[in-house]
Amino acid sequence: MSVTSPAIRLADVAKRYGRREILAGISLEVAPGSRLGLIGPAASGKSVILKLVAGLEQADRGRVDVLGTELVGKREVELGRVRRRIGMLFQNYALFDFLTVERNVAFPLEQRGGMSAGDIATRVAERLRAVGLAGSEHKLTGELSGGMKKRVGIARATVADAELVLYDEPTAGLDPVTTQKIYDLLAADQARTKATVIAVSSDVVALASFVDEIAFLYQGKLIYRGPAATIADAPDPMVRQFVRGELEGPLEDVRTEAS
Amino acid sequence: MTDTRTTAYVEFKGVEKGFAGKAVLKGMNLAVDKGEVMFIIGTSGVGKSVTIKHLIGLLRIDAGEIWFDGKRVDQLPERQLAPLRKRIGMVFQSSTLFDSMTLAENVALPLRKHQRLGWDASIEQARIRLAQVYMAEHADRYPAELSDGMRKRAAIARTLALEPEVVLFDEPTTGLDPVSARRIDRLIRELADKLGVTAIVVSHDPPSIFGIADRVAFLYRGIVHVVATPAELRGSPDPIVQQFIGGKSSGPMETPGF
Amino acid sequence: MIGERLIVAVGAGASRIAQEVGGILILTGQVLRALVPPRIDRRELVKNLYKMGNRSVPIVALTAFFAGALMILQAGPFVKKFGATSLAGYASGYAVLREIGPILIALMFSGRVGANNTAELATMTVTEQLDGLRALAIDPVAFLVVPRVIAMMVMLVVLTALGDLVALLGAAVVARTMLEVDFSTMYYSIVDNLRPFDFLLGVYKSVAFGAAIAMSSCYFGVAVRGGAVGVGKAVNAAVVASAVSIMLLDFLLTYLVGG
Amino acid sequence: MIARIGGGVLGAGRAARELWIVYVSTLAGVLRRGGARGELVRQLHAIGNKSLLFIVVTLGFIGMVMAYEACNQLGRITGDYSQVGGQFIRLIVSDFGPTLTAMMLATRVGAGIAAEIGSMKVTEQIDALRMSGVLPIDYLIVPRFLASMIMTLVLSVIGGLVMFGAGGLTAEHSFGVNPNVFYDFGQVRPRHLILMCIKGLAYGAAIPVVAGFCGLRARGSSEGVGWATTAAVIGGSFAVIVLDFVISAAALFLTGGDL
Repeated sequence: MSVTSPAIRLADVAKRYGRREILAGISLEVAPGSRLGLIGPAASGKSVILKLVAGLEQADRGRVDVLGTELVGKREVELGRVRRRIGMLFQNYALFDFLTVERNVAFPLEQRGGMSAGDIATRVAERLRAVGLAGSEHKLTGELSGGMKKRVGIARATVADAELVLYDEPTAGLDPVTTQKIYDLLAADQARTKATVIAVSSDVVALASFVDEIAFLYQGKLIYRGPAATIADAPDPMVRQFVRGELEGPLEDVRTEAS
Repeated sequence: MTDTRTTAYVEFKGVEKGFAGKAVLKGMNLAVDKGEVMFIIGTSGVGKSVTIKHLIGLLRIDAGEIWFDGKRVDQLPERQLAPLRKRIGMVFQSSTLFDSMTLAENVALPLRKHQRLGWDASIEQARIRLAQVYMAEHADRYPAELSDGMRKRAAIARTLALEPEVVLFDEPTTGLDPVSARRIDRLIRELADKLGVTAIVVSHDPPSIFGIADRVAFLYRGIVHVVATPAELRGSPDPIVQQFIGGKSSGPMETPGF
Repeated sequence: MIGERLIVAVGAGASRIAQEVGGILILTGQVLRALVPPRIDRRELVKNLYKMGNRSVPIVALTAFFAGALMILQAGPFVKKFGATSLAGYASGYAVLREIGPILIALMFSGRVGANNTAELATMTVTEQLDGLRALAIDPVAFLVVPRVIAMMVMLVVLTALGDLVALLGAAVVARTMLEVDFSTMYYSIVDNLRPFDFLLGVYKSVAFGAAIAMSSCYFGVAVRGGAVGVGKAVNAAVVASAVSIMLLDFLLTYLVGG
Repeated sequence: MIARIGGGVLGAGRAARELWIVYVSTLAGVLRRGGARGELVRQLHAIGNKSLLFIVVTLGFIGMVMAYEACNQLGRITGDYSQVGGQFIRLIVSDFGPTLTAMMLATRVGAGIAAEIGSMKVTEQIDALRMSGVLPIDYLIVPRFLASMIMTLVLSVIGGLVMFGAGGLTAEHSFGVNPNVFYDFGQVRPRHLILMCIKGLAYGAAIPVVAGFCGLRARGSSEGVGWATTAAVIGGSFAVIVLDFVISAAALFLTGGDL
């Protein structure tokens, strides 16, 4: 066990939507600066774990300890203080459609305070250059292509040099080349900030090149966790079947009730 | 250049299409033979889905010609598209099932509308179609209760209900987990082998492309850059093709969707 | 300068309204053409009749009851000042049957059923379900729009007739409790002074209101642009268009027919 | 059946409680001066200017129809039109002005706010706000709450005058009522003006809170936005009717009935 305390610790966390138990007792630890990937069939609770860690959802049972603070039971204002140390890239971008590209990226810094307008402007300009969007500062987010929206989302998630960055399906629906370009951006940023990362994705091959470890979630339980490089040959037969996309195997058709 | 005599079953000749002043297809040519599984691949944002929507008149081309079974179809008025759409089916990326109907009712809809089948007869036919896609036991469930992969299989069953000769697939495996994706691939392959259906599949999913394609058309910068079998594609010296297959971010390839 | 921007804004507004009215008329033409050889999907019609009726009865009944009560509250001072209790029924009944009943019920119907219908159609359009129908060689106007237009028109007429009766009941109850006017006086005051035509005028209006609500509701549903944001804007536009056309039609019908 | 009704009542109870929480949080937000700089001005424009034409048109028609019906009704009994104008403006100030204006605003502004906040919720922009430590109610609902209260009162005055003016034209055109007789403000007492302010502010407060509440509860994707917009229109209109009834009844009670 590393000397420093874990950046994130989930202890026997459970969460249910109506009749369905989405998470049935998840225990998980992530060391500071390390990168964990979450994979699993659709609606297996991957994104819910991200929302719990970001304090956007409350667990029904168990403890959620993020960056040294226990989130379960905290009020919205206290959660706000922890969230400011977390960057999040949402699956469908969640860009503010009433703000320009520049204002979107500047928003976290403006709300956190403690920075002059000048410093914010230079920080935002640097971030937009890093994601190759210099020159699109004054566009409204509605006018951008899917890829460009994704990059604005990345710039906004990383502008405040957060200690923890959460990625929800960062490359959903993108072709292999564009996917790799996105992961290049994520890797460059993580190398710079040494932030702890949790990334959820259904594109296992591309994800494996970005994270150190991968955890496999199935029907609300953490079935396996191991190094990303060897995920295709994982000892667990269900993980192997899932990663290799084999038709026959222990995984049966997963049913999802509408949440 | 365009020869009037055409042997291909489906053919795009010099097709051009632009949106709000931005040209997407710039003189695209493609010939598809009967009973073949033809993949149309390329990066996001290159206009793959747009291409197949022209075949059944959901979009109108700006210039060029589209031929099907020896007849030109790109100028048909809306009223005359119905017969064409019964011979060419389409499965959308978002499955487009009606949430207010069960799977059986969804699949029975085209039968009820076109084959004058009574309610019970069409439901009974629908169950047979659902069995073909291994979804018989979910016939009375509602789409919202099922996973994306299962919804996609039901959508395929509905498209098969009218026994089309050609089926268009718009990114059938995108967003699905690996296992569901391979189940869809197997279904598409079975269509062609068992039912002799011609399948035109828009995709950028390597396991699908190299798993079930007979031939692959590589769409790049508005034209068909190369048409080849998967094996030829893998061995192709073309740096752009190699970058796409390897999924490498560095290389000469432009990615409009990035 | 301000004047110039104002003119441009008014011009843009005017052209947008003209485009919308044009769109609604085109859709009306398509609906009528789909009715000529009546190929209506009976199951869709029945499903919509049930759904729209069942969903709007409670809200329309409550609205009508309050409308009746409000009319008595307005007539109250008259009755008190001139001691004309025998006129209470007539005063409130007149306004309810000819004006307030049909307008308020149509507004609530437009809000409850019209907005929901627009939202449903807009969601189907945005998720490519209309293209899905076209790909199955099924005409979306004949299959989806026509049954909904008929169902909405039939339902509004039925609800207006029922609503008027509930409104009179509301008036009688408030008259009894607040103004000590007993039920029999109210009954005779209504029956003696009001002519059947007063009731029929309200029903004629509800036919016109029904058509206006149905056509604008369906048009904005089918003509939606953009994702979830577009759905919100479409519903907003449909509700506004319905409200304006209800007032316009009420004015025309009152002047031309209301003699 | 009982379960359904029970469920409905329970659901309504929970919704009412949550709505009350949103209302209280909005008031708290006002004290904390929530909302970005300049947002109040933007909302005043969004709610005020954009609704001006809509209110003038709709209330103009209502004014004409009400005057026409009042004269028509009186014609059947006394034929003495001397009191019509005076009573009409008294009713407009004490009730129809604010109430009908608010009914229209509930349609236009309520649907607009719910559509905007609803689409932000389903595209996860609300979660993005919370990630920057921002309280959504402070940032989104407070500016709309203040702007709506101010604008509902202002538009009630404008709407009331438009109704009165249009009514006068109709009375003169169709029934030959002399404008000097019709435009008689003598009957308007200070208490009527107070009543108008109370109603205008009450409606102006209720509409954005109900709409914001519905928007924040939107779930799913585009159909969630549709639901939110529909619920806001119905909730807003219904709140206006109930508030009107409660305030009018209370005024009637306090003033011993000679309102």
